[in-house]
Amino acid sequence: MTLIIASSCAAVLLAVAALAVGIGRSPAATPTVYGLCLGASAVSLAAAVTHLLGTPTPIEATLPLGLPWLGAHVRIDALSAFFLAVVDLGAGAASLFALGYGRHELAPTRVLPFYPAFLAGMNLVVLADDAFTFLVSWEFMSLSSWALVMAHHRDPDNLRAGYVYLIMASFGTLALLLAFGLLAGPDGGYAFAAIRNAPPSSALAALVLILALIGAGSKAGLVPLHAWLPLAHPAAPSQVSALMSGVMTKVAVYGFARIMFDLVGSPAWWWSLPVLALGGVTAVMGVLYALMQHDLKRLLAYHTVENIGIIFIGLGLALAFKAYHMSLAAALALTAGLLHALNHSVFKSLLFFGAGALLTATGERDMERLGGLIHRMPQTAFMFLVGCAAISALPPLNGFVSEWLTFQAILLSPQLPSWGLTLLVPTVGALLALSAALAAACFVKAFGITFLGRPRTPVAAKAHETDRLSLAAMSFLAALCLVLGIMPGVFIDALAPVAQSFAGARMPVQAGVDWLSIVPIAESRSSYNGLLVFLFMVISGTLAASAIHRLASDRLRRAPAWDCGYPDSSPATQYSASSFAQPIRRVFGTVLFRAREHAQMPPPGDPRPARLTVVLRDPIWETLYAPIAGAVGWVTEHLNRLQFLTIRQFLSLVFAALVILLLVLALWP
Amino acid sequence: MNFDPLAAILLIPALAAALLAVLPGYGPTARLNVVAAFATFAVALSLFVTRPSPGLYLHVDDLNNVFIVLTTFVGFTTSVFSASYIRHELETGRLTSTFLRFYHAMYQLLMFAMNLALTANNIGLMWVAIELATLTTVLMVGIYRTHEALEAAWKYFILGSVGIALALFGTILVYMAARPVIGEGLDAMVWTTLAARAADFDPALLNVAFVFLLLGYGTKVGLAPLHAWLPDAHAEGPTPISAVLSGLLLNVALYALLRFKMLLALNPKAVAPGPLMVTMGLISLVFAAFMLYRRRDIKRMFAYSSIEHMGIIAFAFGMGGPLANFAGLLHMTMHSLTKSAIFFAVGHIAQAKGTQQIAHMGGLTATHPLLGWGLVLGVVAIAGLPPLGLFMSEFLVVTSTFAREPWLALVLVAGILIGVAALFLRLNAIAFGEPRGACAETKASYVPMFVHFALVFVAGIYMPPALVAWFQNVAKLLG
Amino acid sequence: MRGLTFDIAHLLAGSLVLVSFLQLYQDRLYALLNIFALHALLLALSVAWQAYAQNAPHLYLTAAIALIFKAIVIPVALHRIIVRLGIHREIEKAVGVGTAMLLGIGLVALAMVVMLRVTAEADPLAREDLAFALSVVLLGLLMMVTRRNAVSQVVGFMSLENGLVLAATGAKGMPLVVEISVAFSILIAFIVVGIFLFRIRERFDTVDLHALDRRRGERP
Amino acid sequence: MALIVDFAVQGLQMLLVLMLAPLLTGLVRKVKARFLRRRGPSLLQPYRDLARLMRKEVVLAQNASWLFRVIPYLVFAATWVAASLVPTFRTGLLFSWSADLIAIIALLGSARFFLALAGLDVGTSFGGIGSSREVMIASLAEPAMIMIVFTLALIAGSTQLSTMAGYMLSSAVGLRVSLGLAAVALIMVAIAENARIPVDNPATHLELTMVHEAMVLEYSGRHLALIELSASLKLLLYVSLIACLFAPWGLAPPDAGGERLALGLASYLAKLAVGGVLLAVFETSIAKMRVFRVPEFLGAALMLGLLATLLLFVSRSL
Repeated sequence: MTLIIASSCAAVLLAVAALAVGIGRSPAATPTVYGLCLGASAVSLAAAVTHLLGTPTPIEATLPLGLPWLGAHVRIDALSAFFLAVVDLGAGAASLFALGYGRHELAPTRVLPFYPAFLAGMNLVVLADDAFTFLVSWEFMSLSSWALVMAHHRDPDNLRAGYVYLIMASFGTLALLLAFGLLAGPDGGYAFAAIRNAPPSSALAALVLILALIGAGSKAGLVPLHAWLPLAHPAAPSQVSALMSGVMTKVAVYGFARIMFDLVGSPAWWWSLPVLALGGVTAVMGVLYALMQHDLKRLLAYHTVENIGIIFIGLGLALAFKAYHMSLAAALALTAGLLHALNHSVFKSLLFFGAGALLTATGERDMERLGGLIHRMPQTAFMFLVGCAAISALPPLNGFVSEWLTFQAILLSPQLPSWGLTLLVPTVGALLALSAALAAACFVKAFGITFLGRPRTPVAAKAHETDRLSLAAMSFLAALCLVLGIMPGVFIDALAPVAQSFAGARMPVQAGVDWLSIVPIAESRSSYNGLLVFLFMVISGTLAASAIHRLASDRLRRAPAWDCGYPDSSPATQYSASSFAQPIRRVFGTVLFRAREHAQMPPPGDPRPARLTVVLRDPIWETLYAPIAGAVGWVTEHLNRLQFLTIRQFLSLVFAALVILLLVLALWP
Repeated sequence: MNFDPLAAILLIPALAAALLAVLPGYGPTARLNVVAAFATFAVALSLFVTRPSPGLYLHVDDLNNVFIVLTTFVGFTTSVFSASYIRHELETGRLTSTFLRFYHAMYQLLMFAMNLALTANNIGLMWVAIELATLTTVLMVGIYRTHEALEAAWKYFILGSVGIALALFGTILVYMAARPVIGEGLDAMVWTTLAARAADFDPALLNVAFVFLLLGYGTKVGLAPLHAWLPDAHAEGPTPISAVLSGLLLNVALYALLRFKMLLALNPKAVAPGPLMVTMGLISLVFAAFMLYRRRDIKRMFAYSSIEHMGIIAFAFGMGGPLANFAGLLHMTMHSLTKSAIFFAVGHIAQAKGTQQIAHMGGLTATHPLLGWGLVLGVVAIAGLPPLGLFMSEFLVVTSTFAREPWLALVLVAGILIGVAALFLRLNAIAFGEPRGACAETKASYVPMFVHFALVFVAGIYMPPALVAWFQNVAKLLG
Repeated sequence: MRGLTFDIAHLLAGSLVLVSFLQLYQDRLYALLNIFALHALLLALSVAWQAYAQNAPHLYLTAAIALIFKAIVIPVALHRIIVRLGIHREIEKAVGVGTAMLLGIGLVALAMVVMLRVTAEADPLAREDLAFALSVVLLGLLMMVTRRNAVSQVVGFMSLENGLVLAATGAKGMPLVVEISVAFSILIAFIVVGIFLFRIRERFDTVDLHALDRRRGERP
Repeated sequence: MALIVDFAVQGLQMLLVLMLAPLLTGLVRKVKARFLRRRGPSLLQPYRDLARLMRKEVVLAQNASWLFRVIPYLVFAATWVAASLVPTFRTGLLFSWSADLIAIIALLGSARFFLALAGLDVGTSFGGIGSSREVMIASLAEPAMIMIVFTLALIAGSTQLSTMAGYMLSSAVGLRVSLGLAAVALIMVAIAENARIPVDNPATHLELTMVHEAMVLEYSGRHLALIELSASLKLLLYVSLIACLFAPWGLAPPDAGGERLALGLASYLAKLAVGGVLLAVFETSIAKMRVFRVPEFLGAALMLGLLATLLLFVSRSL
């Protein structure tokens, strides 16, 4: 039943896409399309959640599509139900947001047809149960999102973004293609069921692991395969950026989880090494990149990279524990990872919506040209603040819960018997802690520079609050951030079936624990209660406020800023995004990004302003991507001469081929 | 008298060619061209139901049946496209009416030659047919009488002739190999008998024969390093001919190659033809993929992409096995549909822009939405991205290969990726960004293009069981 | 009788190879044409001999074509063209005569090796003939590759094709031989006319293929 | 009944920390002054300051947003909750399980997060300096703190402060290298977190050297009072944290009777006094370092923490 609903929702979305091609130009198109998308994803979400909360036994079906002799297998089990929920939650929110935001779209005909197709693609990936269907949906998802990235194609940057995105997407797909080729074997058992029954040998499984890391990792944005992500996500319209960052990366995580936890059979302990290492590196690199940005949407995109790192740390730990049959710990780690996936999709969508609202209000993505928006658009500011707090892992919001769980999982790792892990895991923990702290710093910057202070440009000064529907979408997600934060037990229990079937055990039932607090292992060991913390803070805060206002003064006077007595100067004297990041840039950037600051001081008496130029270099692009591009260029350069030979020379090529083949024959045994 | 479809699909084009050679005037001739092509297609469809028994000269089996239908179908759609295309050429005066007559006659003659080559049950006849096809296309490539056109035609002609010569030598050798077993005379050149007795042939002779046939027909297929004629011929000839060349003639030559491969496969002692084809396929794929980057002429670029795909197909057949062969056949079909559709789009684009130089095109999706998006669709399809048909074949090739020959699969994947990167690099410039270059309106005929795309799309997600059954039979035949 | 037919056929075929070498050696156009005429003549003789040996009368037709068309018409026509177009009388070579010769010998050896692997059941006549034919083909191709100007390339192509006809006639009872030789004659006629046409229509200064390559779609 | 007692104790703890915090600050100031041969203000001076500030009117910068006015309460609330969850004189507080050590650190983190925002709100350059340097320090101090937590948690097998303290009290814990490393690291972090010399100087208003003070430069009146109070709460928190982790003697167990509680209280006061004095001694005996030396200082702390954890992992897996 659930399966039928889910797949029919996907079908509906495809139909909507076709419809959008037809009615794209009419003014009614925008509300119609997004409305339908909202409906479809809401239904699908409901179906997924009911399936997850009810006893989720896998449901399978086969459609007469796809590979002729195989058919298109679709299946819904705990894992896919959970990710289906994540996908459709994000999709619903995005559609709601787009109902308002989409009205400002300049090129609706380039967005409307592909948006539903994108949603459908993501839904289908989660539902697919054979290699062909999976890859078709996977690449279909990439393709439609590529089209959305190209929506504003007149901007050369977007062109480049789309190009890099498409290449990386095809690269990832090809890697997955190879992985499934290994799993399916020479006589093509492409159905997941067949693969489950015949798990590969350990050597092959290692190859599968690498290919899956490349394939799913490039889509999820694991360093060093993240290069496309910060280009493509900001280029798309904001509701799409939210989907790509918040949801599509989760679909990639799903792909990885599906392969590594389900298809390849029982893991070996060292599989977790690359996953953990990449996860840790990704988390820190992502946030450091983000700190160097002053384009708001790009900053958010880089934070997606960071959070993907955190999620992969969770998955890697789960693999390690699972390899040693420490089921409880594996369940904890897996739950932590998946819960963080859910949390991230919530607050990252929220943040991208906020960025979109700013974009419509000011037409600016560059933080250096914003500021003081909290006065002009207070509601958006509040929602964005909630998002920032959540992603910075501040209690009592949801980001903290999943990171806390991840820490708890790390604290279980000394029981792992293998040396490599015992040395790696604490390091990864340190990286995780570092990335969390840096994330907080980065979002102080993001919110402070954008919304606080004084407007840096006229457009920022004349911004206006965004429309109701967008606000509704944002407040919905903001509320969700709080709910996920103060009653995580519910969601952990919802994730139990996933852990049960893929980690071998489930975390202790949280529903029983009083005061809604969560206890990963045992109460004496560790526990956390978001609700109480929240109540505590509210109570003590209000207590203090009321007490002070009643007993002491509540008088207030507005005056120019004190600023150590300096006269009120122009907004230009405020800290800018890059100046805010300067200390951290000096600490981390000098080595990592070879950051150089050149200050040009005009001689005394010269009225010219002093200039400070900061040069940052992207180590990964320079060491990995640039050389490859260079090599291809070199080869083409040299091969291209073959286009300009004379006929005689072409003939001699033929002649040479003939002689060589004859020689082969002559020397044939 | 009873109706013989086999004769019909040969006679209709032949008669049409004769008629068109004498009839003047644009309107009627173009219409007649379309009608004749359609009639041929209709008759070819009837082959699915009534299949005549093989004779000494002609025969139909699962393998060529599909190809005949495909050829006649693409021939028909192309004739529709060429009607609108040629009208524009006449209006702009690039073609004169005398050449028009010539053009239509040659078109039908080409159809005749290809049908003959496909239906031939006799290696000699097949050779003659392919030579005929080559000569007609040579003449059509040179039809614009520009320096470049003549030069392309000349190059095509010389290389083609050498290819023909080599192919003939191979054919003679096959006969020599067959004669001691089958006996002198025509029987020793008849497919059906050859296939029946291939096991007893002299392996050494067969080997040499296959080398010559591979190079001879491989020149027609455009496998590197025998490809030299192909890009220029595509670039300089009229676009309908480029469509037919890429979509059909390459297939026909490959079909001939496959026949002989089957022959060798049937003989246990002969060298396995697979490795040779795999090698040439990979060389063509990687080479063409790299060559795609520096192309400035849009038609030449897609010509190279044809080489690339011929490489993939040759690779698939070289790998052999039910999956790979199935993939190869599917890829052949999908490629000819897609590539001809792309050339339909490109033809109109070149007319709208008044040039074939990519540098003078840009933002087509903004200026000519249908053409632009058509091209995007085509490139997406040809790049092997789902949900279009080529993805299925590439999926099968790559997955089935990687489990058997990982390294080959890696090369294959690398080649494909490089090609995709190149194609989209150019697509970005052509279809997106700020509009560039002249922007004339064209009375384009979009129907053939989108019909092809529709077929490719459907095949990508759903294939009719009958077709699958055919392909699987053939895949078994190919071993 | 058997031995004699074999020896004569063998002799003719062998001398064809020899003449191919002569062509390879030659560096004057007129002389080249004359030698090609000789080549064609020898072909005609050997075809005729095959016709007699296999008593297949239709082969006489092929022989006649070879004699008239290749030994007389084409050389004369090319002669005319050379005069009309005022082509340089000596042949530009891409590869020196010595190396060309060496390559040629290597090719003949290769042909022998490849062909002699054929099992002996195939009658020796066919086998030897094939070996010679293959060498002629390869030498013709070598000539096309090592010569720079069109006339000598045409000559090369024609001697290649002579090799084919030799092979075809050597294959006992092979059908369509006549048709094939006709088809090829047409092909060659096309080539010759093509050269001529370019001169008329397109004012290329020379038919040296280099000139054709000068006009290229896309120089970088 | 027991529940009521627990409630009472929890409430007592909350009040206690709130009341003692300024006293500790006062003590430190007094002792420092003594070392500098000044008489220094009385121990109660901080209370007077707070009272005075409370009564004063707030002077708010013109373009200060609502956030600017909310933040002091947020900061205070977060810090107070955090401080009231650290066992001071009795383990197993009623709500201690509602937040373990990691959560407490995160609470302090959120306090800092909002304070840094406040620094940016008015849009002056000094606020900016303060915030950006504060987050830079925090971005190194927090991971170091987490590493310390790892070490302790791995030793005690829990992140629950009560359990940890209980374990530290028990004889199971021997003398461990990693414990020592962790202690050192914790002290370094505490100094940084509380903006003490040598990282920052709570008493200065020299623009280019100040961090914390620059952030709160625009605050006045009751807002400033709250922030000062939370600052001293934080100091108290860290001292009691160190106390209950590394000097848990005298801590009353959950099921303690009146006299054990009294003992615990007394020992707690003693510890506070000692801590304050030591801090003062340390501060007077060292010079403030340049801002860009701070990362090295904290990096050292981070490395110590990581080293401690690694040692532990290795020794565990032996």
